[in-house]
Formats: sequence, C-alpha cells, structure tokens
Amino acid sequence: MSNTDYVLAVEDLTVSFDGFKAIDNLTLYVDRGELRVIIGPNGAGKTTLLDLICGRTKASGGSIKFKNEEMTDLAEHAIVRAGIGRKFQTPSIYENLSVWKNLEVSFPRGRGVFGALAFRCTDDVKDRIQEVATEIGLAGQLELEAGLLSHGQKQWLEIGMLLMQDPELLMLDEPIAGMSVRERELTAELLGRICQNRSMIVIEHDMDFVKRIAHKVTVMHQGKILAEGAMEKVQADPRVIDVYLGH
Amino acid sequence: MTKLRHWLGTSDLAGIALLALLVFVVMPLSTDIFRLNLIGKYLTYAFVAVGLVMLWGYGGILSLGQGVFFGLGGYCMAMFLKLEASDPISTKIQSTPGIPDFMDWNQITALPTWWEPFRHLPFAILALLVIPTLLAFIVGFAMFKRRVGGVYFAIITQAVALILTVLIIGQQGYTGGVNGMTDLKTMLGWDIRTDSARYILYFVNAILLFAAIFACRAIQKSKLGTLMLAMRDKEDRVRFSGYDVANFKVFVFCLAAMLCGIGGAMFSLQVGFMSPSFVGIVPSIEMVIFAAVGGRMSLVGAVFGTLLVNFGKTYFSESFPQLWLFLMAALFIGVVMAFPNGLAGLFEDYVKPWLLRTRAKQPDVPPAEPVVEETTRSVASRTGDSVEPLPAPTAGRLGPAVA
Amino acid sequence: MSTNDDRKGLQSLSRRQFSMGLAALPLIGMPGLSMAAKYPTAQVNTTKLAVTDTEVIVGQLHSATGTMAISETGSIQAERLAIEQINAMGGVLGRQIKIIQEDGASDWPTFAEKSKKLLVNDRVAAVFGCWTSASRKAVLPIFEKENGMLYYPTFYEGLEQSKNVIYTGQEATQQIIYGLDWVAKEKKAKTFFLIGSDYIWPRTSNKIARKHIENFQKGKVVGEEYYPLGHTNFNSLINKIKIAKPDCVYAIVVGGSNVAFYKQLKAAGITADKQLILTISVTEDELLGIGGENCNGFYACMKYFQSLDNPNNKKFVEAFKAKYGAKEVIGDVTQAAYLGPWIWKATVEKAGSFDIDKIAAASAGIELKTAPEGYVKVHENHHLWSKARIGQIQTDGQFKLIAESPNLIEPNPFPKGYQ
Amino acid sequence: MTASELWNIVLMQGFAGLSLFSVLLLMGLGLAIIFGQMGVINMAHGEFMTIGAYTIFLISSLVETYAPGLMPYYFLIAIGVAFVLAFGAGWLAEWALIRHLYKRPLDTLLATWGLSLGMQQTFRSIFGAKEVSPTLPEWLMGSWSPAEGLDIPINGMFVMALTLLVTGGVFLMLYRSRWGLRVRATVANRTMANAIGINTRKTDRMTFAIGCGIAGVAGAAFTTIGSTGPTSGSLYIVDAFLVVTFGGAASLFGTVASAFGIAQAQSITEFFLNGSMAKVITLLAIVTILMIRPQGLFALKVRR
Repeated sequence: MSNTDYVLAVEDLTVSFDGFKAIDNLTLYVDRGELRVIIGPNGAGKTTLLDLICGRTKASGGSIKFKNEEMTDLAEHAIVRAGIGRKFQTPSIYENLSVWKNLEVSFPRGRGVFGALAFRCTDDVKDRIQEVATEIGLAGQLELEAGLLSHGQKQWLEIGMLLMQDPELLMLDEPIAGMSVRERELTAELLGRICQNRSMIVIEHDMDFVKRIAHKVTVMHQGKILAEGAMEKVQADPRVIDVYLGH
Repeated sequence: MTKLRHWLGTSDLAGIALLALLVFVVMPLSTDIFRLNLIGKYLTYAFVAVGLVMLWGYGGILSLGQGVFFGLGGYCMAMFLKLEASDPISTKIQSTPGIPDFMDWNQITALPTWWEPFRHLPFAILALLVIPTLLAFIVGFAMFKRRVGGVYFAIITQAVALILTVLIIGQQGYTGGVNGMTDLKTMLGWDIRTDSARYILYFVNAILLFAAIFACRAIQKSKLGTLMLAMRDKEDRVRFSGYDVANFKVFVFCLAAMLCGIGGAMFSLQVGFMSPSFVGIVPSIEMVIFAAVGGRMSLVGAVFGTLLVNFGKTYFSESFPQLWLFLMAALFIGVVMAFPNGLAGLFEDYVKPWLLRTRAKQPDVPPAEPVVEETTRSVASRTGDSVEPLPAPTAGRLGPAVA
Repeated sequence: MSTNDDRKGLQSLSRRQFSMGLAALPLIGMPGLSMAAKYPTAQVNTTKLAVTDTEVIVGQLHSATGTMAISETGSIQAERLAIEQINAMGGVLGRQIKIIQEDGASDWPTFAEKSKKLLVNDRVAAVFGCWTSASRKAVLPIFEKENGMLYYPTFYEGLEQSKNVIYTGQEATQQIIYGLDWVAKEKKAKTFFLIGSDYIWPRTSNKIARKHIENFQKGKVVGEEYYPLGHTNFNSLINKIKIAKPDCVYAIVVGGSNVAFYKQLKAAGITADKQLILTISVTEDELLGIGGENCNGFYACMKYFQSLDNPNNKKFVEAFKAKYGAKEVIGDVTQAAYLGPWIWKATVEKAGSFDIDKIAAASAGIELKTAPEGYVKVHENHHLWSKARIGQIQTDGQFKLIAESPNLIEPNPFPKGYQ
Repeated sequence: MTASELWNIVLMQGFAGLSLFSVLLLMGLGLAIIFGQMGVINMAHGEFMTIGAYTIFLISSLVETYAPGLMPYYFLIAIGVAFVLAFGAGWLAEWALIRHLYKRPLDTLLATWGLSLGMQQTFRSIFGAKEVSPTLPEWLMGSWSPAEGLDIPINGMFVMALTLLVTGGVFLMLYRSRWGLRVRATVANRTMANAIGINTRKTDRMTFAIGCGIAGVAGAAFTTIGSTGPTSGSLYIVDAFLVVTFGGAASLFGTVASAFGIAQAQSITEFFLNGSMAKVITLLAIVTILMIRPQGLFALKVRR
C-alpha cells in the first residue's frame, strides 16, 4: 500500500465476530483539517469502525494508517499517543474527580508510572486547563465534582479531556445525544472551532446537526460504505434514501 | 472554619496523628512487653493491610495471595537468622553441625548453594525487598497485560498461594516444611529475644509502618493516585487518554507485595519464627478482612482495622474459645453487608457530617454551600467497588435544594 | 480413686467447684488445707508462678477449632479428666488445679502467641498441650526462654530433647522398630512400601523405618511416597502399590487424607486378606472417621489401645465414658495426654515444689503405676519408657491386641545408626 | 510383570483418571452454576458439601438404629435428602446474604468466607469436633473384579454414574427448561430480563439454591471416598474453584472439559512422580494456561 497525504487511510479493513462481518472490506480516507461525519442505521458498524481505529477491537484484516504509520498492531495507549483521540458514546468521565482533575489527568505528560509519580501541576499545565475549560464552557465549574455536571456538560468535559491531549485526529461518537437544542448549538459551534487545526470523525444521527458541521459525509450500511461525499449529494443518493433516510 | 474544613478534608492526617499517639506513646506506656510484642506482631500484618488499601481500595484489584509475599519476606529474613542460629557449636549434636537443624533431619549434609548468600544481612534485606516484588511483577505483568482482573485475578492469586504452600511444605529439607523455621535467636550477635530487643524492634517496626503510610499517602496525592482512582472508575477512558493501564496495576501490585515483604521480615524478627501457615489462602483472606474492617480506602483505617480484628481475635479466643469463630464470621459478614467502607467509612458517613453540622449551626459560619459540597463528596466517595452504582448525581442535585 | 459412688460424689463436687470457683473450695479443701499448710506457698513457689495457698493454675493449649480440632479434642478431654480426678483427690500439694484453656486454632503462630501468654501473663505452673510437631516446634523456644513446662502427648519423630518438655507419647524408634520386627518375624515381610503425608513426622519416621529395614532386617524398600496434607485422591498411589506388590505397606497418612486413603484402598480391592498393612497413624480416634469396617484386619503399632485388658485401663475407660458419653473412644494420644497431669502431680510432690527447674530435675525416674497403658517411667531424656503393642483393627472401630513387647522400650530420641 | 498385569494397571490407572474427573466435576458443578451464571463467588461451597456429608451420617445412624433392614437402600434416598437440605440452606443464604451483594462480586467472596467460618463452627457445635463415619451400604464399598488382578472401585463407578446423572440433569435444566431459559436470559442481560417480566430475584435465588443443592449431593457422594468432619469441605474448595475458572466461567461445557484435563494431568503426574510434586506441577500448568488464556478454556466471544 502506498503512502498518502491523508491523515487517516483505512484500507480493506475487515473484522468478524464468530463469522459475522461487522466491518467488511472497508476503505476510507480522511484529509487533514477535515470534519467527516459517519451516518448509517443501527448496526451498520459505525462504532465498531471507531473501535478498530483506536485499537479497542483488533482487525481481522486490512490496514489502518495514521500519518502513514500502521496502527493495527499498536496497543490502545500507543495509538492515543500517536495522536488519535476517542470520545465514547455515553460520556466517559471520572465522576468522582473534580472537573479540574479530569482535565489534569488528561494532560499528556507523566504517562509512565514513574512519570506520573513525579508529575507536578506546573503553570503551563494550569494555563492549558484554564484554556480548555474556557473552550468547553466549564471554566466556572472547575472545582465541581464531575458526576454533578449535567449530561451535556459531561459530553463537553469529555471533549475537553480529549482537547487536553491536542490530538491530530479526534473521533466523537454521538457527541450531542441527549442534549437540549441550545446545547446542540453550542456543541456545533465548539466543533467548528476545534476542527480548525485537526481532523475529526463524528458519528451522528441528527441530520440537521450533520448538515451544519460536516465537510463530507460517509454513509455506512452492513459494515460497508454505501455512499460518500457532500451532504446534498449523499442525501440525493437513492440507495441511501432506501436504507436510511427514507424512513 | 476553613481550618476545620481543611482538617477534616484531610481526616487521614488526623487519623495518622491519633495512630501515632497510640502506637508510639499510649501502647508502650500502658502495656507490658508481652502485650507490646503482640501488638508489634499485629503491626507487621498492618503492612499487608496498607498494601491492600493501595491495591484493592485504590487499584480495585483484590489479591487473595498477599500471604505469599508476606511469607517470602519473612522467609528471607528467617533464612538469615536461622543460619546465624546454626553455628557449629550450638548445632554440635547434629550429624552435620553448622547447618540448620531441619536440614540435618532431612539427611542434607551440606548447605545448599542458594542458601549461602543469606549468610549476609545486606543480601537478606535486599532479597526480602526484591523477591516478593519480582514475583508480583511476573504474576502481575502476565495477568494485567492480558487484562485479567476482578474475580479471576483473585482466584489465580489463590492458586499461587496454594502452589507456594505445597512447595514449601514439600521441600522441607530446604525450607523446614510444615514446621517452618523456628528458634531464631540473634541478628548479628544481637539477641532478638530479650525485652530490650523487643522494645527496639517494636519501634523500628512502627517507624517503618509510618514510613510506609506516608509513602503511600504521597503516592495517593500524586497524579498516580488520581489515575488509580480514575482507572477504578473508567478504565477505558484512562487507556484512551494514552496511559498503559497495565503498568500502573503492575506497579501497585509490586508496591503492595514489597510492603508485605517488609511486614513478613519484621514478623520473623519479632516473633522469632516463620512458618508456611502465613503463605496459604486462609491467612491471605484474613488479611483482606483487616483492611476491610478498617476501611479499604483509608491507609490509617486499615491499620486500626488490623489492630481491632487481632485484638478481637485474641480477646475472644481467650474469653470465649468456643464462640470466637462465630464472632469472626459475624465480623466478616457484618462489615461487608453493613459497613463496606469499614471504620473509616463510619467516620466519613456519621462522625464527619455530624461535626460539620454542629459547626454549621454556629452563627459566624459563612454560607452553607461549601459544606454541602463537602458532604456530597463524602457521599460520592463512598463507592467501595467500582461496580457499585454511584449515588452521587442525585444526591448532588438534591444537595443545594436542601441547603 | 476409691469406689464408684465415692468418685461420682467427688466428681459432682468438683464440677460444682468448676462453676462456682473459689466459693466451693472450703468444702473439699479441708483435708487439702493441712497439706497446703505443710507446703507454704513461699516455699513451693519461688519463681512467682500462679500458685496460691489454695490454687495452682495450669494451661491447656490445643486446637479447639480448625482442622486439627479433629485430633486434639481427645487430648483436651483426657487432660481435663485427669485434672478433675486429681482435684477430687485433694489436688497437688493441697492446691486445687485451675485450668486456663487457650485455643491454638490449628495455626502454629497462634500456638506460639498463646503459649507466651500462658507463660508470661498467666504464669501457669505447667502447660498441657500441642499435638502436631509444628505446633511443638513453634512453642519450644518460648518454653525454653520463659522457662515453662510442657507436657506433650503425641507420638512424634524424635530428634529433640528439652529440659522444658516432658514427652508422654513415644518417640519414633519406640513405635517403629518393634512393629517392623514383628511383621518381619511373624508375617515374613521382606519388601516394604512406605507411604506418608508430606511433613516432618512421616518423613523422619520413614527414614528410620528404611534404615531399620535395609540395615538391620536386610529387607527391601520397594517404594516411598508422600502426599500433601489434605490430599483426597489416592487411586494412582494404589496402582503403584499394586505394581510394586510389597509384602507390607507401611502407612503414615494423617488427617482427612487418612479417611480417603483407607476408603479408596478398600474400594480398590486391597483388603486385609490380600495385603498386609502396618500403620502408626491410626488410633481409635481416626477409626471414628474411617469406619472400622473400611479397614478391618490391618495392623497398627501403638503403646495403648482402648481395649487393653488391665484394671487401670478399665477404670480409665469407665471414667472417660462417664464424663464424655458412652460413644466416645480413646486413642493412643488421648491416653498419653491423660498421663500428663498425673506425671506432673507426681513430679511436683516428689520435688516438693512447683518451681520449673526443680520439676525438670525431678522428672527423671518418676513412675506411674496407675497408667492405663500399664506402667510408665520418665527417662532422663524426659521421654517415657513404654511398651510397644500391635493391634488389629476390628469392624467396631476397636483394636484387638495381637502382640506386645515383653519389656519397656527405652526412649532414644537421637538413635545412632538411624540418622 | 506380565503383559496382562501391565494391561490391568493401565486400565485401573485410566479408571483412576476418570474417577478423579467425576469427583472434580461433581464438586465443580454447583459452583459453576453459581459462579458462572451469577458471578457470585461462593467460598462456602465446601461447607454446603459438608451439609450433604452430615446428612448421610445422620440418616445412616437413624436407619442403623431404627430400620437396619433398610441399610442397603437408604443411601439413594439420603442423597435426595442431602440435596433438599443443602438447597434449603442455599435458599436461606441467598435471601439473608447474597442478594444484597450482587453488585459487589468481590464482597460476596468475603461474606461467604465469613459464612463458611460460621458453618464450620456450627458443624463442630452440633456434631462434635471429631470426624464421623457414616455406615455405608456394603454393596457400595467393595471392588468389582472382572478379571484376576483387575479391581474397579464400586464407589468410583457410583460417583461416576451420579456425576453423569447430575451433569445431564443440569444440562437439561439449563438448556431445556423454563428455569434454564430464565437463568440464561438473566445472565445475558439482567435489566432486559427484568423488563420482559422475568423475576430475576426469584431466578437468582433458585439458581443459588440449586447450586448449593448440587454441592450437597457432591458432599453426600464423597462420603464414600473421603472424610466427614467439620472442616472436610475446605479440602475441596480450592480445587473446585480451579476447575470452574480453568473451564471458563460462563461455560458449563468448559467446566466439564477442565475437570477432565485437570484430572488426567494430576492422575498421570501422580503415577509417574510423587504426590506433592504432581500437585505443584498440575497447579503450575493451570496457572500458566490461565495466564495465557485468562478467560479460561471456553469462553464466549462477543462484540463489545
């Protein structure tokens, strides 16, 4: 396989669970600075695709290249360190810790055992936490225990935790699920701001939201890519209408 | 007020002060050397309990084989002491003088080469630190890298304990078998059985224990401690923040093992023998209950728990020999069912809120909001097991409304 | 002990004394007081033991709980019976014996802790206790350091001798050699298969057995096997026995394994009519668990069987059953435990003092003509001279006496030629 | 040694392996149900076995005293009674203890350990500290000798048949009955099972009690090959856990396979080495394999 300019190049990716192919010979490229949205009906393999990219599930075949580096054999933490961040479907934050601690723990320094022992929260860390907290609109809740945040705020916090790592590729699984209209708007703005200098993959169901943020849309169905392109083009595709948008 | 809150916020420190008072002043002054030596013995178990707080309370990993590490540490020290006790003059009755008595009983005529280095105290000390840690590293590395945890880990550590017991008992020519290594007398010529030696060893033990507590406290306060809490809560999130979760688990398992090793060595010194009955499954589980009674999240609580259970055991088995097993059973069940966070949890749940409330009633107290924050935090931190659903969010939302 | 009624009366009296403590003392203390007056406390107790004008405290240290409780219960019972009888006779030097019982809980460190408590805190005048070698090894340094007196009832591996211990059971050679000679002579056994639980007593005993077989009998050991304590599956071992076809299986299996071993032997068709088995680890107590019907016809070498036919034993068995119930049985160790308090009493009276040093010195030569096993005498090495007897297991869980050594066998804890 | 003798030994050794297999399986089975299906670690499993053993002892004493004519037959009924008693005790333990701890699996371990201490002391108080020996029917205790030099233990065959029966029964119940369906549904998704109207609390209690009942049957059967005393149960507990863990907790088939593997390994190593070393080697092999395959021999692969 050739080197590419793409940030992420997924080629011929396949994974099967006891014979069932959740991802079937899938190929996907993501550009630098691109915000890609993946849509598709339930069970299409969207979340499995993210799991494969971030190493949570191991592929049965195919390749995943990030900045031309093969990722399929790396452990999860190594993939993260290479620059891929992943947000889970349900907010995955440390409920017992304060917002501040949540962000501090996500700061990419002192990641080894002894590094963590020696880690000090120096001024640059503090500045970064303040910066991210402002970005995600939680600057006023830094001392609050994360479990006490509202659902939407938890989603933002998890995004903030990813931002702390400053990843080059950010993958968000249904970031606005369960959010109010107002929160959705704020999130759209947030995503617009943070994709300035990085690529993103977002899984989403809300078509208005998708229209608003997507540079390009990929439609998945039964582990395969059904259609890909601009939102208008995809929406007009009869196959897409058939399996997904139609109902 | 701020001072008080600060003081309560670090209630462990208050506990440490109380414990220090008890261990360094009250007990040495109020008990005779026999009881003090007994307390010293209990305090060696406290090393295990402190290790379990780090491993189980903070790391969420329950090991039922901590006795293995306690035993290994104890045996390393006992081997040194036994060699010193087996000089050719005091063993002249044997067919091969100069080797430990149990070797002679098993027709071994020369000291095995792997025993030789244990003639030197520095080597023995090094060994008692390194060997338990190394074993923990091997077991931990293999298990955690493959993400074995929870119940499986507990059972596999049990199997390790069983293997080591069978090995030690089976290889009695080299280990003393069921009897263990008995009749340890001197360390570098210093008689460890005299009252003065017992006093000194008691204080050495206590100082080491406090050093261990402070070291663990420092770890808890560091980012590593935060990460361990985070891991217990959302392991995947930690992993996807770029941390190799297994390494942290291996570290804390090794740390706990090393503490056990120190405890075991102090046991050999203070009690004067070491036996495989510490290595097995039963003592390992009993040691878990020490930590559980004291509070699996509290370092100081674990020490108090160890003292309490052992006092209870000694007292009840002296006063009600037929009933003490029932009482032990009740203790196990009661602590788990009613007080999953042990003594420390009782303090957090009842004493502290009460203290705060009485303070809050006074007029000069600023708005109640921060107090609520403290109470909710204590509610949230009550989660003994990561699997337990968190009561925190609802409690939190109700909190301000109540205030 | 006088007549039956008499004893019962005294017994109920002493039982009341147990419950009421000192209140009941003056009633029976009358003859004793004069005795006690003859031996003023200051004179008989110069080392601050727990001895008063009316009372002497002793310790009892066995496992009442844990796996060893199965074996040690008999010893606890026998020692209590002996002390009760001594009290009924007026006590020791006119002082009633009071017991502090501690539970070793089948855990050797606990034995060490409790023995220290008894010696240092309670200052007991003597301790009757321990059963396993491991527990004895754990407490021995404490008895030597704190200068206490231990009466240890179990037959054991030998290789030990202490000023502070009286061994009322047999050391290894007393039990092993006679039995081996008997099977060699009477059963013409030439080849032996040695089996043991994996710890010091079976291993040391088998070592002595092997030396005796090979060097003195010119026989052959065709197999030697050890299994972990608590092992419950012996089918592979039984097949090995079948391959080796020994004239005699010499078995020293203990604890829960014992039951499994004999039940599986029987199930595998190894019964007394096909295979000679000699054991030194099965007494009447073990037969309770094994069931006599599962091993009848096999032989054991002991110094005592409940079925021994002599007046001393008749009285003892009667008293034991009266106190603990008709279904109770008495094994070799139980009888040895019963000897402990009596030997101590005789020694204290001979020395005219409770002081440990004086008792240790006076012990050698103490005789007990009333011993259920017949007659015993304390050797200078603090072990007992005793006979060895061969018994055959009966279906009712008792032994039939087959042979006994003509003379008392001298205890020899450090046997030359067997090391 | 002649060829026929050697052949006999091979046969008997093969039977020894099979017999150990059925022992391990029988003691692991109840635990496999409780641990595998409910995720509860029942450290008191051995004591539930002891309940079965003492039941045999009680009934045998009763029959011996009051109806000696029934001695040859009582054993089969007594096994049924053992099941009922252990089942009842399990039901009670679940109600009083276990149901409060489902969400804290490691804590059930400690609580049931406490329970086992209490039960041991209860046995000691009721039956005395010494071991007892139930009088077993004569037909059960001998050997079957089809050829000269070949002895097949009858109790071994009995345990084997019983194991077959119980295992078959468990398979049928788990995969062919309503209860089994409910249990499997509850294991797969507790919330969902609840939502579709399965009384998961009742299912749990039933499952726990059945597991304990099977332990009682095992204990009763083991009176033919082992001891009956207050601490007899503790002889089996670790082995039972290893069997279940090694097999892969959620898989009954795995339990069968692992019991077979461990039994063969142990009985063969025992034959060629001495008992202590055999034990160490078997345990080491198990731990090593578990380290390589922590999920056990057989485990479901699921999409996360």
